[in-house]
Order: sequence, then C-alpha cells, then structure tokens
Amino acid sequence: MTDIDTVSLAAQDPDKNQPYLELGLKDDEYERIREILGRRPTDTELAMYSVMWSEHCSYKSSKVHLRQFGEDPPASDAMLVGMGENAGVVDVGDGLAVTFKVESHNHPSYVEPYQGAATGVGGIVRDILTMGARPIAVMDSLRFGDAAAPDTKRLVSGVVAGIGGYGNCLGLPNIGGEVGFDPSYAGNPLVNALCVGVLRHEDLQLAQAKGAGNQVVLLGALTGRDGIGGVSVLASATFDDAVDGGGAAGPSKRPSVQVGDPFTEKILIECCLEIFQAGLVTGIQDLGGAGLSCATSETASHGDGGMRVALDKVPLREASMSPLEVLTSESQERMLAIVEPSNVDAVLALCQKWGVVATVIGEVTEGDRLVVTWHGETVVDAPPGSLADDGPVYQRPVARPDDEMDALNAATGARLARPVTSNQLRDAVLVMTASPELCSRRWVTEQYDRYVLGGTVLAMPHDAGVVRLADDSTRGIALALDGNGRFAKLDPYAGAQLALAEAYRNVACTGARPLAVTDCLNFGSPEDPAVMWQFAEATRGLAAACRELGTPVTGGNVSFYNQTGATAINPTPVIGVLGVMDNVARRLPSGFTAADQAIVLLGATDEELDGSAWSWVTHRHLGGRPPTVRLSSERALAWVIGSAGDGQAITMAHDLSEGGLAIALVEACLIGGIGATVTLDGDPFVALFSESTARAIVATDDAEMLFELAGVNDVPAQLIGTTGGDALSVAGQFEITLSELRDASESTLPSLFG
Amino acid sequence: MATTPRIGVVTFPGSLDDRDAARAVRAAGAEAVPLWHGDAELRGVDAVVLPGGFSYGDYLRAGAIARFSPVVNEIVSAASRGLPVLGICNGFQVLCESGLLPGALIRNAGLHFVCRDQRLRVESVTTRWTSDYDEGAEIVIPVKHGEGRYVADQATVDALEADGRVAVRYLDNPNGATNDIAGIRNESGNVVGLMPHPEHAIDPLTGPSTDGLTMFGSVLGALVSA
Amino acid sequence: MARVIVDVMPKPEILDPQGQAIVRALPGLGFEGVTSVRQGKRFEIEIDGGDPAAIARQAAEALLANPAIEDFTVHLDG
Amino acid sequence: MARVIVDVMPKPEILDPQGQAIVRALPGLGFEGVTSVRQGKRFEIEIDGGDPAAIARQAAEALLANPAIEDFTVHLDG
Ligand SMILES: Nc1ncnc2c1ncn2[C@@H]1O[C@H](COP(=O)(O)OP(=O)(O)O)[C@@H](O)[C@H]1O
Ligand SMILES: [Mg+2]
Repeated sequence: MTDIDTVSLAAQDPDKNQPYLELGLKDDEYERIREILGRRPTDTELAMYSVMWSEHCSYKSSKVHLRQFGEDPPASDAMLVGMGENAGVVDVGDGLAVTFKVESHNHPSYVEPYQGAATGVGGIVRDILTMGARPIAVMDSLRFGDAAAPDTKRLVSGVVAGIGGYGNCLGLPNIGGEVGFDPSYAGNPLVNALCVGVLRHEDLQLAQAKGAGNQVVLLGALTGRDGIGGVSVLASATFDDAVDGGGAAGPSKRPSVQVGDPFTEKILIECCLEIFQAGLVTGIQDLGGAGLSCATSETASHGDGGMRVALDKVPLREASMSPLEVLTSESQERMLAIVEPSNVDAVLALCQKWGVVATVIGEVTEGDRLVVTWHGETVVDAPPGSLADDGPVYQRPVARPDDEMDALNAATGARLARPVTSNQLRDAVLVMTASPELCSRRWVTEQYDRYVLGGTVLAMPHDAGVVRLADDSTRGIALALDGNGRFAKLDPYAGAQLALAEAYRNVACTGARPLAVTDCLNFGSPEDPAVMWQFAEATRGLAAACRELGTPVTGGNVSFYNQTGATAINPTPVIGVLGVMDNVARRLPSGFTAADQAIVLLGATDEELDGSAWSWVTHRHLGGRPPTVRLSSERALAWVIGSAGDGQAITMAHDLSEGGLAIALVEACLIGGIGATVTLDGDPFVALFSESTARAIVATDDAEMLFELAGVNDVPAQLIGTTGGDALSVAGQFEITLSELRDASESTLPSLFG
Repeated sequence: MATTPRIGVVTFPGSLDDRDAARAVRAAGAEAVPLWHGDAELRGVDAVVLPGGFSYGDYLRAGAIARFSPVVNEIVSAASRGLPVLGICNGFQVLCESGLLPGALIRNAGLHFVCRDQRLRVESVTTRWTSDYDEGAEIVIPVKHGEGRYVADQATVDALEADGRVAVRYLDNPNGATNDIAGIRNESGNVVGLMPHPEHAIDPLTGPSTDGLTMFGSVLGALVSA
Repeated sequence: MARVIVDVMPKPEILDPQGQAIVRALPGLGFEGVTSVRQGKRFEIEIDGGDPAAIARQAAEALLANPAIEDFTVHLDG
Repeated sequence: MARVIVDVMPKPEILDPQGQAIVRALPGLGFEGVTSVRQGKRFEIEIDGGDPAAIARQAAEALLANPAIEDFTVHLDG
C-alpha cells in the first residue's frame, strides 16, 4: 500500500505532476480543485473530481439551458418532486404518485449492443427504485442506421435482445417505445430507456445522508473494474499509471464492456422495497455514472453533515483494485443506503433473506467533509458539495450554421414526383406500409414481455402504454415516448416541440389526461457551436411548448457526443409524456373495434410534406420546414378525445403522425382486424400523406354527439368513412385487402433481421 | 359450504409472475398462500402453483437451480401423494428438472424470446387443472419465454402421446416444440406443467381472454367437491 | 487449488437450434466446408481440497448437466 | 472430415453472472470448496477440406466469440 497517494503525501509533495489534462480537466478546473482543497488533490481525489466534473455527471454544457425547465415551469399542481432528484415525482391521485424518467445508453450499445442496452435498462430502473417506487414498466426509444446497412442487423438484434433480456428477467412489462432508422445513426445508434414506478406519497425516498452516526451501507453486486473512467476520458495511458500508483506491475486489465446481471438487480429491487416498507433507511441512492464517487458525494452534499467511508470494506470482484478504481468503478446493480445504527441488523437480515450482499462501509459525520480512507490512510478529504454540485458550468458558444440551415430549409420537396393515378397511390401506401421506417414493430415487441405484473391495459402496437396502478383501483397511467430527428434537423426548436406534441397526442388518444414530461436529449458534440445551437433551440422550444401544454418537465437526461467523426447525428430530442386515467376500463385502443362505425378525422389538414415519412421513404429527401406546431389545437384535440372517450362516445382513437392519414388508417385496420371505406376531400395525395399535426382519427356510433363536442372546442371534424369489411378502400381510388397490408407490414423486419 | 381452498404460490429469487398467479388464484375464489423457496413447508395448502419467471436468473438452465430448493423437495413428495401441482413456464421447467414431469425445455427454435397471444387446444381434461374445459377446446393464452421448446427422447414422446398425457397443444407452434406440445400432465393427472401463462388470461382488461381462469377453477372444483 | 473443466454437450439426438443457426450463417460469411456445429457449455471450476474431479463430477450430475438432454465430461485442467 | 473444438470463455475481467449464480448455489447443494465457476461455450465443429483449424479460428473470430467480452481457444479434437 506504500504507493497509494494520500492526503499527507499530497501535503509533503505539493508540486507533484498530475495528469489532470489526460483526465479531461482543464487548467483552470485543476486550479479550482487546488483552491477548494487548499493543496493539490491526491490521485484519488483527482479522479473523483474528473468524473464528477465530466459532462455526463455535471451537465456542464447543458446546465444553463436546462434551467429554463425548472425556473419558469408551467402551472401544475401535480408535481411532488421536480427537477434535480433522480427522477421527478407526479401526484396521480388516491394518495398515489408516479415517478418516471428516460435515459440514454447510446455509446455502450454501439460497442456491445446486447450488454449496452441491457445495462441501460438496469440503470434507469435503479433511478426509479431510488425514489422509493416499485418499478412497474419500461419503454425504449431506439435509432439505428439505414435498415439495410451492413452493421444495422448486429446492432438491432443485439439491442433488442438486450432490452428484452434485462427487462424480461426483471419482470417489468415493456409497454411501448419506438424504433427509427436513418443513416445519421449508422455509427452511433441511440438507445434510450424509460422506466416508470409507483409509490404512495409517504413512501418517497430521497438521496440524502442525514444524521451524524448513521451508517452507510452498500448493497448489491461486487465492485469490479467496470467502466472505470467510462464517464469521462480516463482511458489514457497516463491514467493507467495513475491507477496503478506508478509502482504496480503494468497497466491493469479493465473491461471495455459491462455485463448486466438482471437477476442480481431483481433481488436487489425486491430487497430494497422490503427495506423501504419496513422504514429502515433515511436515504438511498443508486450507483450509476461515477459509481461510489457520485453516490457518496451526492448523498453527503444533500444531507446535513459529512461522511466517512472506509473504502477497503467495499466487497470487490478483483482483490487487486486500487482505491481510485473502487471509487470510480461503475459496476452495475448496486445501491447505497443510509441507515440508523439501530436498524442496521434488520437491513442486513433482509439482505440475507434475498441473498443480497450488504456491507457497512462508512457513516455520516458531523462537519462537512467527505473523508475516504484506505486501510487507515486518508485518500480523500474534500467538501462533498464541491464534487456533486459545484462543478464547472459552461456557456458554450452557440452559432446557427446559416449556410447549411438556409440551404436545407430552402430545399423543399415541392418538386418531388408525387403519386397521381389510383394505382400509384395504392403502390405508395403499400411501399410506405412495408418500409422499415413505418412497418410493424412486432418483430421487436414480441421479444418483450408485456404481460408480467398483470397491470398492462394497453401496450404495443397501441399509441401509448397504459398500466393500471393497483389491483384494487381503476386508476392508471398512460405513457408515450417520441422523437423525430428529421423534423429536428430541419428546425430544432420546432422539432423538440413536435416530439412533445406527438407524445402528448399519443397519450391523449388513449383517453388519458397528459400531465408531465421527461426528456432525453441526444445531440452531437457540445464543443461544436452548430450542435450547441441545435441544443439551445431544442431546449428553448421544449420549455416553451411545455408551458403552453401545461406539462412540466420533471427530469431527463442529456447525451452529447453522438457523432461519427465530425458528423453529428440528427439532433434527436426524445420526449416522454405521462398521462393519468381515472378508469382504465375506458381506455381507447388504436384499432377499429367494430364494423359500421363512423370514422371521423379530427383536426385540420394542410399540405405539409417536407420532413415527412413520404418524402424520406419514397425519395430519401430531407429538406424544407417541418409541419407547423399547433399546440393549442393539440390541447383542444386532447380535450375532445378525453371527454368523448370518458363519455364512451368513441370506441377508438389513433393519432396521425409519420405517414399521415394513410398509415393511421392502415394501422387502425390492422390492429383491429377490421377494414374501412373512406372518401377523401381535395387532393388525395395530400389527404393521405401530409403530416399536419394535431390530428387523429376516431370511430364512433354517435357521430352527432362527437361533432357537437368538436364544434364547441373548435376542433375541425370531418366524417371520412365507415369501418367494416376486410379491406382498406379509398372511394374512387383503390382498395387493398387487409391480408395484403398485413403481409406488407409484418414481413419487413423479420426478413431484415431474422 | 366448505372453507375456502388454499392454494400455495411459490416465490423463488427471480420469480416474476408470482403476484399474477396469486391474483388468478383469488380471482378463481381461493385463498393464495405465499410459499417461500427456502422454507421446507407447504403450510397445509390444498394445491400449489409454481409461477413463471427467471429463478436464479435461469443463467445455467431454466429451473436448474430452483429445483433444489427446500420447498420443491416438499412439493415433490406431496405430489406423489396426490397434491395438485401446476407449473407455469419457469414452473414447468422446474417440474421437468425435478423429475416430476419428463423431458426438458430448450431454447426456442427462432432463438428469440417470444411474447404473443397463443392459440391452444386442450387435449386432456382428465387432470386436476383442466377438468372444467371441454375436450378439444380452443383457447387463447399468452406465451412469453425464451426457452420453451419442449423436447424429450422419442420413447418418452411416444408414451406421452399414447397415454394422452399431452395436456395442451399449440395451434401455431411458437417455439418448435416437439409435436406442438405446450403442456403435459403426469400419469395421475395431479401434476400439470405448461409454457403458456393462464394467470395472464383472467380478465379481458389485462389479457387476451379469460380462458386461463378455467385452469384455476378446475382445481377448485375438484377441491371443493373432494 | 485445482482447476477442473466440465464440458456439457447436447445429446446427439437432441435438437441444437443454436448450432444449426451457426451452420446456416457460416456460408454467408464466406466459410465453406463446415458441415456441422454443436453448441454446448464449458465450465471452468476451481476447487479447494477434497477430490476435485469427483466433486466436479457430482456437481455436473446434480446441476451442471440435465441428463434428459445433455452429456458431460470432466477433466482436470493442465 | 476433421473435428475442431472451439472453447469460448468470458474474459477474466468481465463479470460472469452465470458462473456466479452457480457458485452461490453450490454450497446449498452440499458442495464445499468450490471457489469459482466460470461458464462459457463449447463448440464442436465438423469441417470438410481446407485447413480446419484455421477455418475454425476464423469462424470463432467472426461469429462464435464476441471479442468485446470473450476469449477463445481452438484445438483439433483427438
Ligand atoms: N434533458 C433534461 N431535462 C430535464 N432534466 C434533466 C435533463 N437531463 C438531466 N436532467 C436532470 O438532471 C439531474 C441529473 O441527471 P442525471 O445525472 O441523469 O441523474 P442521475 O444522477 O440519477 O443519473 C436529474 O434530476 C435529471 O432529471
Ligand atoms: Mg440516479
């Protein structure tokens, strides 16, 4: 142990050369650390600051933009816990609350798709558990390169199997999500996972270490060399020297991939929930990015004193780990609990019952220092807040790339060849239906358990997932997750709003009342002013739209550096909307449920084809401006569907989004197994494929009542046809049998990905 | 009327559908009694359900470790004395591993986990768990598994078929199971194992049908009249 | 400390979908001449004291292999 | 016709949840002294023509092993 750098060594050797630049810290950041400590940091402290002040943990590039979500939030009386905790908490009535959050695992999923996606699910589930909630469902939003590109099959197969493998083994129903393909994601797929949990108001837990003398208990998996430095740029030769304390025999072997252990997570969840139920903890925090560094400094900083940790007590997978490795390890399936001394035995007994490894590693102290020892030597002695809360904040340069954007916005698709004849229109519907972008997601969703826990009321392929919150209640929640990188590429401000509008509309179409938002902002490098402009625009757009829709952002995640070489992905804000439903028996499916019902199109259709699925699928064209954002119309539409659904005046609702009315009709027919005959007004091509927002189709036995309701709320309503038969017929144009549509829709993904 | 029948639902570390099985038991009108894997004790229950899930993560083989648990020991000996036992999915795998039922369940032919609403035919109604179905009834119950492909040596399969010990059969085989076998029974009909999840077909709100409820009702009928 | 290897293979008469999938995939990757692949499991076990081979054999019989579908072999490593 | 064995094992530094689940279970089954179990895969491959060991090695690199988390060894059977 002689070559471990300690606080006393730091005092003796104040000018030791330290590899802070290699660890991703800037000169002035290093100076600030020296100032905070009043001396040079130890190697272990340096590593801690470097991970805690990394982009991933400190949000240093995004913080100034994310502030607008919290500072001027929309009026809502549902928020119990807002931004800043592990996940936001929303009151849903009956003394119940719901917590939900979406998070990215993009980069690990490119390296090892199965494990990257699996551990992504594991991480977000622990965030929800940390709030004191029982996780009740997951969702996933995925983006890959072109479906036919050489590497796409490896990524799709691995990611889908990994999401399923982990979530299924945890016993969490997967209730929805999305899959997209676009060449911009070829070298950088997006894997965003959402988890939602339910708790009683009084069960809320917070990530804080309070009460001097309280014990710090580490629960779950052994700590290995996983993901050390994964959150910053620590994988440098110099860092290896630092890790090995200079004297160790060569650089240690560090895994490049983390393997998930869902079984360990499952017993950890059940064990923690029993511990919460018994009232045995005063604070709890999951271990995610930056591992123990983050969990100890955050809980200490949010508590009322300091903390002392004996790092050598941490149970290790590999005995030869250094203190720095133990502190920054990102091994999965671990939690940190703060426990009153009199409750420690009870906690350990419950852990024994579930077979969860549990170890007291430290205690809450008076004062305001985080002190970490290693076999009696002090290796860290720092103010926890300086690590957790006082990281650097950057106002990164922002610059709209005028030439590129002006050219892009000018390149409208007005001159693209459009289908004109009945046959051309028919073909276009079939081509769109069969395209990887729009075809059935069954090949994916069949790999996910949607039944476990017994509360799933709607799941794929419906617009949103709906889950009943308790066996003895009719109350439920609806969740949708949406993003559209093409719209955001054309206009990031509108793109973020359109993603929100679509998720909101999806939730509304189940009959639920949209309440709150979570977001995962996937962008390129923040050091590129053009990317930072996209980010600034997207956050500004999202904040404004949330105010207009009355749905606060409760939390989320930022993923930067999504790019291949210098080329960034399409900016992709992925937005989750949560809604509530008083009576889940009234939920509206997305498919037709009976023949001889009137089909009504709600909302107004303009000629809006730039950025549309039609332009992309049939011409690989992206240019012009995205469809108009119509937030007040979205609100009115949601109100009409909610009221009509509650009054049982409509039997289904399906939103219009990618692929417009054509794809909405195809899906409504295929989901319900019931055909439709419709008559189109005006240009049939525009009617079928325009992607004007704030629209939905509904079916009803009582069209009159619906028209009245729509009229009162200023929602345009148009009777377009009738359900029934075994084909989709467009009067005067074409007819396609459901079996032909089904073949087109269902065969694409299996034939691509087997 | 006799006292409410009590049906045990076992929880192993990694059991997932145990709450759901208990819900189905209650929906059928019985009391659900939780049984813990580590207790060598059946708490005087009238029947036992081994629920679905991934016991011990199922990393080695589905059900391989769970079958050594103290509670399974008790179940094996009670089953030989006629206790009705239903193994669902992972529970079926445990029953095969423990030798209460023959054969094994291996990786699905398509190598993917499969979750779908599955059409089935009830082949044997002379079991404690299927007596309320009509013979040959076609039902819809979800399947959701990655290792559900039933296999056994030819002699075993022949014997199952000859003795009418195939309990339920797939109408469109999701996993490549031999002879479309979805579930089997033991000779005396008190032990049934199947891959589909009847506990997820008890309420049209949360499942594709209510066909699964009949399975839990069947055993109750037998218990109440006994 | 002894290291024992237990190899567990599907019985010849039992279907091996994973092995078959590999045989089907190989020609597409440019591998010719592979006529059969069978996929099993390999366990590397470290045992302290006792008769390591005997202990490993018992563990294989009891747990690591399922006699209905699998055969196994045990050998000391090295 | 040659028979080649490819053994694929999780890299030593990579978590092996499968092996760990077995190690945790064994004491309960009366097996003492087992300090570590790692679970990998064993492939038995039959190859007709060419250089069987080289073909197997390439197949292992391309398909049988995942280089991010696994190591493999190849040897001719017998
Ligand atoms: N895009 C975003 N929008 C809103 N809140 C965000 C966003 N990104 C991060 N946050 C919030 O910032 C806080 C820190 O996020 P994160 O580091 O992801 O949490 P954790 O430490 O649990 O991983 C959380 O409260 C999170 O909800
Ligand atoms: Mg967290």
